[in-house]
Amino acid sequence: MIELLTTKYTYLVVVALLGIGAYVMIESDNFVKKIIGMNVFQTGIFVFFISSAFHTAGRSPVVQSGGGGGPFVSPLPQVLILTAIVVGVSLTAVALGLVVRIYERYGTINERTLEEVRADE
Amino acid sequence: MSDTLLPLLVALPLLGAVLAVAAGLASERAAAAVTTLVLAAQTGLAGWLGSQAVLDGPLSVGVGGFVAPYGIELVVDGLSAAVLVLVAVVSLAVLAFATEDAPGGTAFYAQYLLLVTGLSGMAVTGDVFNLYVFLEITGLATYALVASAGTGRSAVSALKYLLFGTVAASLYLLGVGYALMATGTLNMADLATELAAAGYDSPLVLASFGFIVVGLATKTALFPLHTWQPDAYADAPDSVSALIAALVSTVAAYALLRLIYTVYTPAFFEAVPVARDALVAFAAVSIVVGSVLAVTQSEIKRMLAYSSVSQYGLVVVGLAIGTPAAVFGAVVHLLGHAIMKGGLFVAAGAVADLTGARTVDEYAGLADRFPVLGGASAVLMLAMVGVPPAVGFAGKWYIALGAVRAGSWPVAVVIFASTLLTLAYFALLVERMFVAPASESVLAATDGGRDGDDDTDALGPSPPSASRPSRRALALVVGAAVVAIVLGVVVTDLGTALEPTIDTLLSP
Amino acid sequence: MTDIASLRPALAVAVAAAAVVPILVSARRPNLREGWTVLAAVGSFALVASMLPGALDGTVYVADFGPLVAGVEFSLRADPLGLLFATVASLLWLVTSFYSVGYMRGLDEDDQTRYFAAFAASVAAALGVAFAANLVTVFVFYELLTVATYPLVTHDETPEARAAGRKYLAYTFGGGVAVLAGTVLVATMADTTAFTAGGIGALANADPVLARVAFVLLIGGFGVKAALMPLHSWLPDAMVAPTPVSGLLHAVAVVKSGVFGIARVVLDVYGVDLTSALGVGLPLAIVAAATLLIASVIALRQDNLKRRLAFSTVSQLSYIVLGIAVLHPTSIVGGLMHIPAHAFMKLTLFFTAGAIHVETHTDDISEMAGIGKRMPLTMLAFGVAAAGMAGIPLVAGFVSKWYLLLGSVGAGQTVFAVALLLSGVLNIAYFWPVFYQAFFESADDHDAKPLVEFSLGGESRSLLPAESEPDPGTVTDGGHEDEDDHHHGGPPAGGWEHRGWRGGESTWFMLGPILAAMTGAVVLGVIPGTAVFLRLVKVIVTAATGVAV
Amino acid sequence: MSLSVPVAVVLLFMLGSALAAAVIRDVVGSIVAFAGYSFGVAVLWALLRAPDVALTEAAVGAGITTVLFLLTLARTTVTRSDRFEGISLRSGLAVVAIVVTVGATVPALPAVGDPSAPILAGDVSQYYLTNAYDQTGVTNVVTAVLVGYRGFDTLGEVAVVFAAGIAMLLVLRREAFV
Repeated sequence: MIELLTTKYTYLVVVALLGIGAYVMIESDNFVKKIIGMNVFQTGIFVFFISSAFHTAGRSPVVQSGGGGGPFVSPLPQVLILTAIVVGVSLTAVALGLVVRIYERYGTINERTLEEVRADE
Repeated sequence: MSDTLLPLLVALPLLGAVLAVAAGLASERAAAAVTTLVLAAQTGLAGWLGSQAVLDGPLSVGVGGFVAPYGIELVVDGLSAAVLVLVAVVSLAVLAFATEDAPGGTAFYAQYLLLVTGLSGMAVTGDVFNLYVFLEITGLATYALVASAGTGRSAVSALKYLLFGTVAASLYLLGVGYALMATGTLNMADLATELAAAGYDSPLVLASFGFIVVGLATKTALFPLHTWQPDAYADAPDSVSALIAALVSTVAAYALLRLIYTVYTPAFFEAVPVARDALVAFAAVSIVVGSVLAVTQSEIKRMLAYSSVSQYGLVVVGLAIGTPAAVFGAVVHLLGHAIMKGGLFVAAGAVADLTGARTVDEYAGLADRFPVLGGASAVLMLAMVGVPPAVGFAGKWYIALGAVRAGSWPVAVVIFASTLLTLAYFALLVERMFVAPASESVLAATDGGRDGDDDTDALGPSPPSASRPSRRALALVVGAAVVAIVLGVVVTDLGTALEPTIDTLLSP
Repeated sequence: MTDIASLRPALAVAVAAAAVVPILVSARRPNLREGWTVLAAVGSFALVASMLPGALDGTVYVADFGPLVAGVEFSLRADPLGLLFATVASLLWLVTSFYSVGYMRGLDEDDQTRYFAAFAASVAAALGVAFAANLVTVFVFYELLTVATYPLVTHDETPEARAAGRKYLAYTFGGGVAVLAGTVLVATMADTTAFTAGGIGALANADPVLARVAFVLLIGGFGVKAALMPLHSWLPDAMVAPTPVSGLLHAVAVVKSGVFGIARVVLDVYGVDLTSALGVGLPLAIVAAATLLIASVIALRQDNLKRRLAFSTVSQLSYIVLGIAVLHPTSIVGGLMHIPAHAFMKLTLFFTAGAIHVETHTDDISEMAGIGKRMPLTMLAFGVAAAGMAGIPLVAGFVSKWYLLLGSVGAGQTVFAVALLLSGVLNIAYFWPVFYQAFFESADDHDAKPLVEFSLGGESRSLLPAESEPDPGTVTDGGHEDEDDHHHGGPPAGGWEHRGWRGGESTWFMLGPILAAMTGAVVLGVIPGTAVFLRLVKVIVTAATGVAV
Repeated sequence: MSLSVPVAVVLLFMLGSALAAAVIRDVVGSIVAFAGYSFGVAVLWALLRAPDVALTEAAVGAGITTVLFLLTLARTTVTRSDRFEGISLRSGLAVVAIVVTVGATVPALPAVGDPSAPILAGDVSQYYLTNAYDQTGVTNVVTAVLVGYRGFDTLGEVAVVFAAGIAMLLVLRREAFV
């Protein structure tokens, strides 16, 4: 257990972040908070990738010709996450746009209130 | 030489979306025209490249001259060719209906093309992370198109879909992360060898498989991960329902097939039989529960949506069983379901435009008033039930044959029973349409009606204006019915065309 | 046997199927529409008949259309067994076409176009079942037959008809699923589903348990349409359909497609020897024997004439199944011979029931006292056909039952012979009262029927409505007011009027077909060897069992 | 690398702020906590030698996303509350399911910073490090891979942003386009 804590620490945090994200998405009845939960969930996965790229003695991957100057951390997961972050923010933007739309329509961003409003429709 | 044109399959609709926005500055009709032209070109391109892939073997290219596994590889084999052509043809066909049914607007057309971009990208990519990117493009476009109905209801459904879809895609991404962690590579072909080297029973490989399957199964809408889907289908504009019901889950299921057999390979199932059994059981439950839920629906579009839950269960059962016959059956049913379900959603949209009828009860007497529309819908429904010689039968035959050959008896029973389960909800609708007294909305849509005792003019202004189905919608529904039958008749030719691909996929 | 490539089997199916289009197109011109029906019926009968001489000489016409699914050809093959069924179906379709015109117009029914179109489609599917060269092709047409007959069952569009339609779909599609499952099993075990006289060789080497399961699935699946008990209950309910439908489809085409399927499975898929070796023939024979007895007893209790006929059908179909299941060459001859025999007789009976309905709106036997005065020719035909059903000589039923008896005794299964004789008695018991009612009783002095009402000795009472009551049922021509009220039949005040023997009782559109079908039944009974069917049956049995009968 | 003090502190800060964002019912408070969390993530990535990603996360995650959240609040409604979220059976089960399934794989993961892990030692990463400069002329391998080797992903990324923009038009400015 101690060994787990000292060598796999970021992954343990990832597990916690995924749990927290899922919890908020299910538990909160406020759409904005659900979207916060979604973001926490996603960044949890990003942390997973970036941790996997880490090299204890590595430097950030800025190289000279022929790849000298290492060792480096792996550039690949970092590239993926750069893309994924942009995807994530795009999704967040659209989700929030939908929330605004729902508010314009129903006057609420609360899931439970919304259900009551729609039941009266 | 045609290899180098593969990126065009993605670039063309993407560029088209930009062009559509530009044209939209001039007029909305210009945007629609650009969209039509782009999709026609896409159909031609997909058809040409697809036929090349089927005739001369798989095409592949490293984008930008960077070779796999370092660059991103695009691959078109028989299977992706079939999906590409399906995407292009269906989106072009549904566009004909969308231009008269959907909210329209430049943004709508641009988003429509972006959806095609995402779907085509998913079909052609040979890289698991690249697949994630296209999965998200597809997702974003779909959420927006669902919400384009403009109603509050559609916005809520779209948001629900977005939350589910994002979690699903994130789980897929997590699965990719595990695979990357185990192998250090992202190229599908490369992953296949590296995963074998890492050992199929390694916890990392198992976790990657589990997360990828759960993620894609959510996108495919298998029970119990389907809960976003009925709302999304029901609340989207009718043409969008037709488009996404025909394509979005279909391509997700294709991705599942692609990953299972190209990346994990049949050897994975050999090494970890419990993975296969779990997937089969999961899908079998989906078949049964989806049908039961479909029977309990009163709204047509929701019924069709739950029907999809059940039908994709059948597809996934086929691909999980993994004998050549079953996998071919899954592919046939995947393509056939897209055609049939797309046609049925167009029919539902046309009926709603015509009569305002949206529930099973309101469909009563429909076929008497609109015999061609009703007849073609009935053909599609019976095809879905699996009445030969339509394509629904062909898919079911191969999947069942595969299940029996594999000796999976309980699954075989579920597959056979699925006929009756499907019948349970479609027979009800056929009966309403053909042999029940006309409902008020149907009566209102026609002048007086045969019985003549209801003076429909007295019912006041009825929402629908047209008294006959639009020619385009009618052509689409009839066309879908014809294609569903023709596809069933030529299924062996399809089998010959896809045989090398499936053999390659399933060779250990 | 020599196979000859020929489009004729396919054309026979295609002509009937293609008729759907002109029928739908000429919806507004009834005479033209019915012209198409008759034309198609003549055409497909001519095509079928043209293949008969060849079939007797051992020529088989085959139309091959390439693969349907991998390893299975979509192929139509006019072998003797197929021709037997096809000849019956197409010939009787022609007869029924005329009758349909009389019946539908006589009742001024709605949706006549849909009716005639679905009818043509049903016959096309039945012919497809007859000519299908393998199990998968049979399945294709078997399912299409279900679909095509559905609109006919629900024709009335009443809640009752819709309920019957639902039941019909559930039962027959359920049967279809079983057939499909059995077919898949056979395809897996034998790598082929093509019919082979004497059975598919590879099946003999298959796992016997699987082979039995497949047998049960196939027989169970076809047994639904063949109305084997306990899978029969859709059939009596389906009697809400118009009478020509009950007559041709629910006595000839649809139910016979089930029986025919069983014959195919026993003779051409498993073969007599393997069926016997697997020990599945005897249970099937027991089910059939039980069905024929129980259904006869139930028939006794039915007052509605069409329902009584329906249970009679259930019973008679089991004769055929029993004959096949006994697995003795002679009994198989009897069973197969009963396919045309029963078809002609039962069609006659249904036609008479329909004629009574059209002319007098009477459906219940208890209201038919003395109706022989009103409809003498019709009821005479009824009597002849009923006699044949009971197995009285000179009518078709006698010939087939004779072979059945011989076969059962020959196979050493005398118990089935006893069942057959007992059922003959029951047949008389449920048909005789009808005939007796019609000719020997009158509306104002009639005996209660002891076997129906269980009041021994009977009692005399009058059926006539009280004089003061205005009678809604006195409708012999002109429209009828209310379809749902089926108690408006029965004799008019003052009893049935007397009509002559020269056709005054009805239109020749109905009388002609009735007499034609009756004549067919008699011809089959008097000169079975000259009429083509018995020769055909003997060719079939010789090929299937290797024993010349 | 075994756990260093700065990393431990950042991780704890992340966990704390994420938890705060989760349980605070007050939406504004939750957004503030989330912004803090994003900032923590950015710092963690800087510590893990991913400066480009850290910078993007600081700008996009902590910056743009927070602004978007606040803009949304401005256009909708602010729910103030001084209570905390509860826990239901549904969310409890989901959390347990995720923690158990993902947690079960943690022991099998290579240790953080283990140079022999396939991602680091694998052919693909090493190929990038060795050849990126020669083939693309860019010293930052992350950039080289982003726009070169995996340029197609980046095209897709652009498409995502484009799609999001169009989506906003469809969702919010519908009236202007119909």
